Amino acid sequence: MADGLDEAREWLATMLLIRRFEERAGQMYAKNKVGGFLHLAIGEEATIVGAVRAMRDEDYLISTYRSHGHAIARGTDPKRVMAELFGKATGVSGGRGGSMHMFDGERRFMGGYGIVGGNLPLAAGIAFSSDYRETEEVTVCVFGDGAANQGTFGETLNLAALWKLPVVFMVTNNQFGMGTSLERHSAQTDLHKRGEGYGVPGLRADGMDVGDTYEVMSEAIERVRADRTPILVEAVTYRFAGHSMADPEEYREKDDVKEWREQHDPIKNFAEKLEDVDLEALDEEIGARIDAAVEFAEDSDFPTPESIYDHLYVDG
Amino acid sequence: MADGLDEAREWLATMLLIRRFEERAGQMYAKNKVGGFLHLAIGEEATIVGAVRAMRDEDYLISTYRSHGHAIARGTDPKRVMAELFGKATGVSGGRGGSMHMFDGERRFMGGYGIVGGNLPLAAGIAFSSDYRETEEVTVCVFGDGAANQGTFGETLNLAALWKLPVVFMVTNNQFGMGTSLERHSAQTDLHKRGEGYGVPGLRADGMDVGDTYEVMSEAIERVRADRTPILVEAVTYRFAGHSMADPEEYREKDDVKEWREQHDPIKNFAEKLEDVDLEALDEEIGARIDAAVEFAEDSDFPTPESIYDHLYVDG
Amino acid sequence: MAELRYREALNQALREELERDERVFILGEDIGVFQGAFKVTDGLLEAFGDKRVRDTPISENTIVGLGVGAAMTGLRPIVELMTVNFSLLAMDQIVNHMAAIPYMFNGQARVPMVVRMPQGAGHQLGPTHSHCLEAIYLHVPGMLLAVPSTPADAKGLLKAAIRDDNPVVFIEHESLYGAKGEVPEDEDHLVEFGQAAIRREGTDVTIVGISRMAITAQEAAETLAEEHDIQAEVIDPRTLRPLDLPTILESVRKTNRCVIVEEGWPHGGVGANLAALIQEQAFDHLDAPILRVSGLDLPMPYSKPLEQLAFPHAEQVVETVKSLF
Amino acid sequence: MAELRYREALNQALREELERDERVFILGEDIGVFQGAFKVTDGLLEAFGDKRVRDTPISENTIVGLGVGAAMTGLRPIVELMTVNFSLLAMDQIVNHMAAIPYMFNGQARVPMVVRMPQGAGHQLGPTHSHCLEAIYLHVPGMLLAVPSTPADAKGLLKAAIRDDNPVVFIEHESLYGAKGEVPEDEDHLVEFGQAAIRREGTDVTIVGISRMAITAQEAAETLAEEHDIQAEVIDPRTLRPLDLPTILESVRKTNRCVIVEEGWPHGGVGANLAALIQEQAFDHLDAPILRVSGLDLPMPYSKPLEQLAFPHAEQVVETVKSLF
Ligand SMILES: Cc1ncc(C[n+]2csc(CCOP(=O)(O)OP(=O)(O)O)c2C)c(N)n1
Ligand SMILES: Cc1ncc(C[n+]2csc(CCOP(=O)(O)OP(=O)(O)O)c2C)c(N)n1
Ligand SMILES: [Mg+2]
Ligand SMILES: [Mg+2]
Repeated sequence: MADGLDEAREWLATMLLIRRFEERAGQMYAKNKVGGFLHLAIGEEATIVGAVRAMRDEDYLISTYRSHGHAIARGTDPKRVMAELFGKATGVSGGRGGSMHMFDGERRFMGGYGIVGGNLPLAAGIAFSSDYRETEEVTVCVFGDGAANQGTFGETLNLAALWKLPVVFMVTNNQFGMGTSLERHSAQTDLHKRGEGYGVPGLRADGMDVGDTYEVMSEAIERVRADRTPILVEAVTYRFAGHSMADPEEYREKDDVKEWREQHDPIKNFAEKLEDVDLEALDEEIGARIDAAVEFAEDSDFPTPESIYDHLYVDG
Repeated sequence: MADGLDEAREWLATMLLIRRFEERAGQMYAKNKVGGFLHLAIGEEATIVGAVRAMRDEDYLISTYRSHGHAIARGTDPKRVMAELFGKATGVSGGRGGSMHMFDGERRFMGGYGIVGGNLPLAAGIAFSSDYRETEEVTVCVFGDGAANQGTFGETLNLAALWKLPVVFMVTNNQFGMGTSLERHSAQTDLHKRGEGYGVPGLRADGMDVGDTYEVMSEAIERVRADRTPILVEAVTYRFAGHSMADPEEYREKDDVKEWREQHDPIKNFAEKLEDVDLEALDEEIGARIDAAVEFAEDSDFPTPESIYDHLYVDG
Repeated sequence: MAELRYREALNQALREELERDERVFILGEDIGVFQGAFKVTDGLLEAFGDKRVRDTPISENTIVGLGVGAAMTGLRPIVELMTVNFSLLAMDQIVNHMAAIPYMFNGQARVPMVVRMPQGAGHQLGPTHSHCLEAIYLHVPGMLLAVPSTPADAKGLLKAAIRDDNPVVFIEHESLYGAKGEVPEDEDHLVEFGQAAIRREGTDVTIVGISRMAITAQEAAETLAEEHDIQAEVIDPRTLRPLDLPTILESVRKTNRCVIVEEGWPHGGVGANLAALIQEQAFDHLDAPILRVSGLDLPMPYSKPLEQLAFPHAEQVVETVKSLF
Repeated sequence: MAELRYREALNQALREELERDERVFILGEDIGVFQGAFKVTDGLLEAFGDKRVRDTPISENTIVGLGVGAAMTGLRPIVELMTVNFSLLAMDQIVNHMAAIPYMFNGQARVPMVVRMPQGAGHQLGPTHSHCLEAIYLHVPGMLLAVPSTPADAKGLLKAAIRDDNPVVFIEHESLYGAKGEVPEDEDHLVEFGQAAIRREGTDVTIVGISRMAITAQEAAETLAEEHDIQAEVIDPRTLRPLDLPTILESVRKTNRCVIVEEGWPHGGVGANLAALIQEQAFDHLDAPILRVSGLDLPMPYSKPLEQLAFPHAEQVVETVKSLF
């Protein structure tokens, strides 16, 4: 659990910030301000904040196409995340990446990736580099339940265990890969057990509970930091919205979603546990930040046509 | 174990046939009659014969680039295997495939494949087809310890377990992937446990004992036939020769190889267990067959230049 | 004739072939319960059940390989990959297995299967989801390659692909899924592989358009005729393997000028290949160099104004053609 | 100058760069204890230890991706893939990650790494082990591409590749590993990317040879001079990205004829790309079509006589050049 009330309040505030950011991003998508695919993490905020708060500044985070929240939790200004969604030059990836490809090197957020399972090998490489450079850094690699079926999962877990790489593999098990439910895509549905065959021990966290996620991730990260050998953490959660904005959600019962939203909302439930939280005031403050983010995104310029080849190659 | 002495003698004869075939193939390679890479299965004969004899005629076998023995055990005339090594039109693959790409569709030997790990998805497809066509066929998919580190391993095992495909995954654990020993390439060295995380139970066989391999494979194949759900069998063995003919074998101790050859030879040891086996007479008979195979290969024609595009496409 | 969308035409082709031949089945990510990421397989699970229409885990290489194994033993799989970008994960099964097996085993095994996938930019999907990779598939012998640009071709080519005994890579275009067109209702409406379509006749220049760019080429041709008095002949090769080079050459021998329009990257693209072939075989008929209009030589940027710059539009085709006169 | 084999020159480059820069490390299958499938990394494990020279499991996609992650955080990995054929398994990490990351993250991350691998036919390795795939890599923006044909270039280009801040695909040729040549001993001997080498001067025809085919082109040129009184200029581009097109164009403007020789498949090959570029930019200087000599359009057969037919030899180049006169 959080050390103190202030810390807990910060978690709550960050979860709410992510929630409101995602909601607004969805609205901006509906208004055609945002293009492409937009994958929201509504419902999954506890997995994000619980994990990121268990990390040190010098640790590395790497995620998927569903990573606005990861950037924000890591400290990236929501303005720059929103500007990226708008495709503006002031966006975290200069408008080149969009929603699926956020990056903030300064905060060691090593990116969101559009290829399912593509970030696992990269995470192993980052962890390898931490060891090579003889640092204490740990890498946290976030991916989905569906991604656990990609070949990179087995390849990377074996390699990380063999080479004793300091990486925590965190599977955000939201119980669906797009429209395919966990039991329709995985024979073994206890995903934290999937690493055992490769020599990677597993832990399970309640991904709807930021405190539990924090604790399990802290344990994992600190064990990895000490032992320099990987752990697989499964955070069980639920995505309240569609897979992306283009999802009619015919593959699951409306009632299930309703129940999860009502009974298991990670923000509402956590707020109820805390005393002395003025959720309304907090929400207002956050609303103002989001407004500012939208305004910033709106006011920023698109990249110029002349800049189109910038950064493709390093010259000289 | 074998039902009777005749059966046991047939196993012995087939193992010896494979051994002598491989030895002669090596000689032919040294004489430049055979090109490319030549991977011999000397030492691994019990894994081949034990597995193949546990199969029914209608079952499918699929293997790797180390598969002369698989073809021979399945009933392919050694003449046609040797002719393939010579690159002749009479070879099992018409000279197009060579040592690494044998195929005998009539005997449901669905091929040797040069890409490590490449045959696992194919095996799943063949098994899928058996179910689709509502047959009782089982597919046996043979691959190496090194191949268990390819992405296709995890992908295919998950899929096979999820779809309950009738396939036995048989990892011929000869303890090396080229020059990399098992413990240097796999964090989990008990390879039969690797499938558990994917919902595929594992069995282990002594791959130096044709009887034990036969029993374990029979159990696996018949369970799979009945339950229509995959099993992973690890057959622990040792390759007596180099990885291929081009291998100076500096990665392992000469003494280890010597000990394995002397103590664990699957043919010598099995012959000793049988009574009334005239190994010399058998060897002579086999020698004559191999001579005939070489003669056949030697006398056969190369494919004609005009045939070079044959079979690339089906026309009409 | 019925007016259908490209997506519907594909759906109809799948439906009819599933109906016609028991050996045909479809597998892919989210093609069943979810009805397909682009809804091409809409309704098929309900109609044919999960024996014939299979949702798979996210394992591109293995689902293609599974198709290959099934095809080798007598079935006729259709594998859907969600986009061509993800097919890079399946490249080993496509090139080293699907395309090679018939040849390397001397015809003992056949691989009658289709790998379907959409490609293309225009929806701001950014640098991992927007590419056109037909040039990579064109490079590989042992399989056929289709790039339909109209609903009628989508249907007729897909049906022909499913009935073909060779492996076929079938590349659709995301931006065309909603496009409408007349489609023959005949259940045996097939479009033969290796037959280019002349979309517009003309005498002044030949424009060859690949995949969606066949449409862009037509637009450009209209503008050229209306505004610049240039009569362009527009050719859509429809399949790149086999390629109907004779039709293209005949046109170039008449027009003496040629522009090729493709959405993919310029280096080693389809356009380069066509330019090489045309200048080899119609050298004396060329009054000007063969020019290419292609996507820009970079990963596709997300930002809308940049993305719009990064793939060809009719204007650029018009400008390029004009530069030849 | 020292006389070294191509393999030894590469080994020296690796050794010197490992020595020079602590951030450089090598990873790959059997590169350490086994000393490399083709012995290019011979002795490096002993000299540098297993921190710097790492044997990996057989997991092509992941070892390339591991290199990418390490490069993004400041290291300079060299990944060896055993042959280019197996790189098809790593295509996703190469194209969607290695090449795309610098651009898609707007330059915040750099990927200074080298993927080395040999290609080529001639040793009867059959249909899964013999191909030349430089055309596929040429197609992809965001990375550089080298195809050295001599020991000196092998060394100088590899050193330059390791020092470059861009990702580099470095394609060696299996049949050249034993070839000998003079190699500068200077530890800073670099061959700049984007500088073609004129291997032989001539006035009658330009022959461009890719990878090993640069050697074949030279052989052909000698025969043409001796037996047919044709003086060929032979150009080895050495790197395909960046491509030294100006040197090629200058030559073609002088000779007015051009033949491109490559070992890979003909459709969408490097030769097609060069032909397209040359006719675009030197159209008026061409007296004849640009011709290509390439590998045959099929998976490589194992059988020796077929294999020998399936990739180009000097004779075919001679015949092709003669057909231009
Ligand atoms: C290689 C690849 N295949 C398919 C896709 C399309 N796709 C995007 S997200 C997704 C589902 C992933 O599910 P999961 O890993 O559980 O993550 P979630 O979306 O639930 O966060 C799919 C199939 C892709 N982006 N990359
Ligand atoms: C994808 C791929 N990578 C690398 C190779 C080169 N190679 C051939 S065999 C081999 C070792 C395989 O070891 P294992 O699976 O244990 O089989 P074994 O050779 O021991 O029978 C390697 C690395 C290959 N053929 N294919
Ligand atoms: Mg999920
Ligand atoms: Mg082995």
